[in-house]
Amino acid sequence: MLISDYLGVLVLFFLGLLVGVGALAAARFLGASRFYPNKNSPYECGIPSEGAENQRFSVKFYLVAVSFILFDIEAVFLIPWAMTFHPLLEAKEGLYFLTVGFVFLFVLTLGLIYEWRKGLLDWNV
Amino acid sequence: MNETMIAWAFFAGKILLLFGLAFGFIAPIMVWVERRVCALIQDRYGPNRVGPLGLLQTLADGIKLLLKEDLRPNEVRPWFFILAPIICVIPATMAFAVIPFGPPTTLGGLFAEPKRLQIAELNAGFLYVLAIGSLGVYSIALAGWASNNKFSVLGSLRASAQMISYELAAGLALVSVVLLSGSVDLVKIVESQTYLWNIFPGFLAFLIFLPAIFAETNRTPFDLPEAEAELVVGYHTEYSGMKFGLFFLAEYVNMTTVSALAVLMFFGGWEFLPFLPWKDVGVDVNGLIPLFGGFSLPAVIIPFSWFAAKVAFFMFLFVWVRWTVPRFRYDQLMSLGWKTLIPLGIFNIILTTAVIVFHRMS
Amino acid sequence: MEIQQILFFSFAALILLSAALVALRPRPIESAMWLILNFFLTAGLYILLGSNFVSIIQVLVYAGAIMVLFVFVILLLNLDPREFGSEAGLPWTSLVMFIGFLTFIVLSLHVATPELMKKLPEIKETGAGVFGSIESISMVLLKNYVWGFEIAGVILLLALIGVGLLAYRKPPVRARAIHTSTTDTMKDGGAS
Amino acid sequence: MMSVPISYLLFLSFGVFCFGACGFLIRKNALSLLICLELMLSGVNIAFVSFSRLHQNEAGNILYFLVITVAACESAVGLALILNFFRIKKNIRLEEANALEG
Repeated sequence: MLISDYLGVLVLFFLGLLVGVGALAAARFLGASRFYPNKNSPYECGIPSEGAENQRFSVKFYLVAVSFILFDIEAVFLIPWAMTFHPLLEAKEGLYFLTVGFVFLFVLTLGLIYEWRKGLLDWNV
Repeated sequence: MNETMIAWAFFAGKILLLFGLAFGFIAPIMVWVERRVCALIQDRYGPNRVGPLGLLQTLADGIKLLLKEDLRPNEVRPWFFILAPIICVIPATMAFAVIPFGPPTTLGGLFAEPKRLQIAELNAGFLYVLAIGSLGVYSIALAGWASNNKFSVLGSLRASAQMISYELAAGLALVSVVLLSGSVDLVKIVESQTYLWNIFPGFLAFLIFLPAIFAETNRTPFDLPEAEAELVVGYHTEYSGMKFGLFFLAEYVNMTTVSALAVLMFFGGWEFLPFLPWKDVGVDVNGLIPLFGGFSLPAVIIPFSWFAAKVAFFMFLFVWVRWTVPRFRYDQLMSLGWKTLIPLGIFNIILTTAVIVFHRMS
Repeated sequence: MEIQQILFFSFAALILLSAALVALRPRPIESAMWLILNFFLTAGLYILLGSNFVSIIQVLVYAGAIMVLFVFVILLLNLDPREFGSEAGLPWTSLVMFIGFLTFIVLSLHVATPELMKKLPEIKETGAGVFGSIESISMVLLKNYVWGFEIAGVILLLALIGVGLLAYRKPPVRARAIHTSTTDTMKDGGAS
Repeated sequence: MMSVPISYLLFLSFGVFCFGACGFLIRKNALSLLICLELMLSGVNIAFVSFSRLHQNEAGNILYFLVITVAACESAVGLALILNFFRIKKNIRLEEANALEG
């Protein structure tokens, strides 16, 4: 039975939800309430908030995220490849396996080299 | 009791054991261990007043967190601010569904055939842990965005960029484990290293994996997002009371999960010693250990305890490193991830295939 | 009704609900959060369909990578409402929703034929394992669809180059010499 | 296992796709637009995986992999375009993307 294997995942999801919501609800009911307005001011090391609140950040972070998703998908494709290693080696098709995988890894490496040469990986320029 | 009842009881028992251990035992004990070890390294006493050796300190802290006022600063985005800590706990809880904590066993003859000590037997194995682990980024990103504070946003951007970079490195290291073991199923991976632990052919992979798990759990030397000297405490600057407590709890649960993953992937899981598995020592995992008074325990408790000891060692390593290794600078962190670990990961995959093919040919 | 049918209908209802919320919530972050939920529910649907590996990849890639990128950009731009622009007016919205509904009806009528109303067959073993398992999908991918496998790598490389050309700006010389902060804003530090 | 007809799955797929398409047409900010595009691709994926299940053939599942590859590339390049648009216009309102208007 396939679906029952996932029952544990579902149970754990609800347990996690229970812990999260339960702890916050308990804190809400049990917690002290000695409120004064300054408690709710944004944290700024004690001084009033300065500067633009919605400042923009470096586009470098975006480049990191893009590199991550593209390489992540390549890693996801490498896992099926790695899974077939032993069966294909048994079937005496090791050469085919190596060619396919190394071409893919070569393309992956080209991407990495491109990023490196272009300076996308240098953080602090 | 008929068979279905036993099966359900077994299922519930597995969940209760892991869930109880992670939230009720490991996380509180680790908080205490962390403070005591820190004190030991810094030549202080550490918490020693509440209970024997200060062991009840965590309980006291928990009660304190519960009794704190539930603050919600004016500038925050209301729903997402509460959502972030909840999202943080859920993946941490879900991630250990596929972690096996002992060999498949009949529990001393209770079952006709060996059953796995694993909450969910998924086909995709450790990929599930990676998938669920990658969701931790959301809680951090949301926490920063919802706080609407410049320290929080910068801290969460840093934390998420760091987590995703090192997740990639960990993924590449694990591809070579799949090459070595020929499976993604954690039980099969452990069975494939009965004699030869993956740490020997996959030492390079482990060298990539270790910093990656440190960075993924945002622990020193990679705790840049929290860098209290420059960013207050990063993404949870605005969080206090129990909301902060949930982030804190999830960090320790995540540490447990990744430590267990490292043990299962590279250190033979519950096996005794490299080249010397339990069955060569004479321990039958399906047998019983007689105790006094006619009682007996399933022998699977021995490999389980051994596995727990290995995980505990890794947890200790986390604490030890935290108080001895200085923090990286952010550009060093990024260049370690992208310019060292990831090229090394690709090289390692090629090396591993070459080693296995060479081994087969000879 | 069997348990699988109940599960299917509840998943389907939730998927449609979250899809509607993705399309209609005003702020991008809300759309993104509902879309993440939608992807999770879709992963659940794939489990019901027996495609285990696909469901894990759905969570790993869609929810864990692609949506992270969206959330990242939302975080990075940190927009306030006037930068989103106004929403479309009610006439246009209702017209579009009406046409969308008509399209849905037409498409649905097209597949509501008796031979497509038969129940799905039982899951079988394929050559290399149960249908939808990682073993089976890997084997077929590597054996029969190896060009797809290679071309996926090339597409990703091209996307990487595209993003490199679009988003990367050479840092100003001033920044390279003295300034080592990571908080250069896009307004002055990023653009040259 | 799953005792529903293929047409129900296709209804679901069409539903998700149509919601995505409607969202694509009514939204006026570029980020929501891309999010709706992802929703459309997700609707297509449901159809692929369902057909794969119908014919007990892995081809649909493999097509799913290629679709997510394309979806990732599309969102990466699309978001890079949005960032560039933002750099020039200081907002992401699509009404302002009118430089080509005659």
